[in-house]
Amino acid sequence: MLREALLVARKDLRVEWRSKVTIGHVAPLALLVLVVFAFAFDANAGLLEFGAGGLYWVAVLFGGTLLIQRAFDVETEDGNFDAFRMSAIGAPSLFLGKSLGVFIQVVFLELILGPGVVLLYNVRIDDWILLLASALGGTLAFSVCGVLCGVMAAGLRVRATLLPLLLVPVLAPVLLAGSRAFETAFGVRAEAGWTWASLMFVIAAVHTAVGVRAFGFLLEEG
Amino acid sequence: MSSVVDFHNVVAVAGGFPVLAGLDIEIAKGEIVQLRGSNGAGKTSFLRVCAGLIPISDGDANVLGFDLRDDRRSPRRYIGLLGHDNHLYTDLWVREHMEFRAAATGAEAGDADAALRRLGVTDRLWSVPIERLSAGQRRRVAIASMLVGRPQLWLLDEPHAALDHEGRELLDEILLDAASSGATVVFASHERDLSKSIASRVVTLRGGRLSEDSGVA
Amino acid sequence: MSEVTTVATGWGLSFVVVATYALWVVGRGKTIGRELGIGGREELEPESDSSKPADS
Amino acid sequence: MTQVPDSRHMTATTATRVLGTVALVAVVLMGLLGLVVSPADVVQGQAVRMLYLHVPSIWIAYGAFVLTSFSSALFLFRSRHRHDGGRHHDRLAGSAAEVGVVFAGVTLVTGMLWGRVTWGTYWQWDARLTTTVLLFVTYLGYLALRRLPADPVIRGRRAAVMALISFVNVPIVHFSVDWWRTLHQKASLSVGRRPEITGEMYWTLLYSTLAVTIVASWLIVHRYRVIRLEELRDEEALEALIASRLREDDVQA
Repeated sequence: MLREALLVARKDLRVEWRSKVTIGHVAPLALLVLVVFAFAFDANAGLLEFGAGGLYWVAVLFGGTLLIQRAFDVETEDGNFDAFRMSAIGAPSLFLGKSLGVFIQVVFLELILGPGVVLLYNVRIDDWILLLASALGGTLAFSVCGVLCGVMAAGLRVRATLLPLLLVPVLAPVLLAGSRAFETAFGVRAEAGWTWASLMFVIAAVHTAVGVRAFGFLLEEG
Repeated sequence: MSSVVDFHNVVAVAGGFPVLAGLDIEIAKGEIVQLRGSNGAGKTSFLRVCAGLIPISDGDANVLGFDLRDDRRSPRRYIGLLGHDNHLYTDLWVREHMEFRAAATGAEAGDADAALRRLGVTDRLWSVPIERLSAGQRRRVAIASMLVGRPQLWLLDEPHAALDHEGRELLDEILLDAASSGATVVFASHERDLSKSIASRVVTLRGGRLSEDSGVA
Repeated sequence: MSEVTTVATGWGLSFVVVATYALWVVGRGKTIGRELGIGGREELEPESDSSKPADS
Repeated sequence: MTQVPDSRHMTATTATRVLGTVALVAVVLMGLLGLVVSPADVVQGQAVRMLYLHVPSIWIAYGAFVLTSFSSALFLFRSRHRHDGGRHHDRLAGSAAEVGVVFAGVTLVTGMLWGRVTWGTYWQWDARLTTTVLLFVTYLGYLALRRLPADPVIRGRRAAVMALISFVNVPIVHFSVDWWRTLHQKASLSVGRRPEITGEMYWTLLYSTLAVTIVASWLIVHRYRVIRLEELRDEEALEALIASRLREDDVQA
């Protein structure tokens, strides 16, 4: 199962490497979102610094949703799901592989957004370990929830609008937890950063379990 | 000779439409069957039902000894399906795509190279994104992806479409080879003259049912 | 808004929401029933009050 | 609910007609009790009357969502053993979710108006209201998924998985929002404490819950039957199509 999952993830990263959609389109867009937030808050340094954690995760959500859309368009544009159904790769492996592929791409996105937040919003990092741990937990949770909702909208005419509608409510706790944890890591809030970080790992674990169990139902026709 | 496909009064529904409406057909091992029929007659659906992709809602269907009512997944690993779509990752290079397909079916990377060569896709094209290939070249890569899995049952939907003359002859040769080595081939095609050369049996579908059957040659 | 108006608005809005939904459900049932050509009986006695929704 | 009307009665049967009448009477009585008979609260004044709608609606919304999840799980994991292929569970899940969304809407409307009187603003980032609004949107998404044209089995499975995802998310949403609101701004929470409800108010609330439950059951039963009718219609259309395919064969062969 692990070998197959790695195979799928490697294929997805290869597709990204050849098409450069994450680096070329999504990352600049997400950076632009950070700039637009500054317009919304009238470039008020205090507000931006205080809200930096939340704004970071909203930008991740925005860019990540586009990534997930892309990850499934790749599969549906030439009927590749049929090839998966016919292949030896099981649904759980496909779920884990797609999640891993999305995870690594979102990490790349965050490697660009992170410095963006630090530089543009003048953020000072107090607690590096908490920051990295919560980024890891949040990204894991985002990836598995995203892939679960992504496959449901895959190939539908309304996928572009349906995916965010399904995904954002599911991710609401992750956004909440991520924002609070980052605020603690940035030193603008003195509480419970680690509780929030662990909550994100719990969310990731729960939805991974659901995905491994349920992905097969979403892949079959009837 | 044991039958590879054995359908009895099969009804299959896809998207609220009865794509098969009581189909009876039996196909033996080693046959090369050409499916004919007008658009919407059920050729594509028949292939997809055989592949276990569309569930049957009535009748009995047996493929490679598996009862499709109980188990639509197990026969798949012995089946190669070439659909209307090519099932290609158009962003990838030809070789990368083939490596992935080979690994996904449990074959070696060397098999992928051999399959590409067999289809006349030369090394020159291996490091080219599939996006930049012509329709005919893509079809060849798609057939190579299927070849790599060494299927026992070949299901091909309009395999000759988009191929040039040389490509068609190549494909016919491959299909004949497969059949003589014990595989069974079912392909849908409109082109009567061309297929006469290799099909051992011509079956015509109409309205989701069997309409004419030339019988086993 | 006074307390009483607010309470009245709340009850009224809720009533309208649930009643609209209930009428929609019943209406949809009737439409499809007619399409299916069943429930001719219903058309003979359209004032079957109890099949009308109850609302809160 | 399992026994679908034998297509003579569309969505009503004698039993549900009785249920409908009971619901109607119960609601009238509920209006009288809640708006006239029961006294105004010492602290909250008239605003307490909003709770007679608000609290039962929350209960119905949550109950309906639990029903949806339970039915969806049965649909996914137990439908093999049923001759209807689990359609019953699918229909139940769909109708319960829709009724749940309606009552979640009622919860939000009454909650906001209650807040207007008690807190002075329509919206406080109160844990319960925030959780409810997230659930509301979650199940709107679920219903959007159900509305998509697709094969009934595929659509049912997709919807059922979404229902399970939403269900495991309910406690996560609940605890995270609760944490969020209790970790700071404790003051704003205590301002909006719900009153201790005793005596006549208590009985009114209990009765309202019963009345609203009856109404919701009536709605779920009828929605279920409408879904059944929709399926009947589709099946009939399918049979006609099969018949026409067979004729097509005869004519041309």
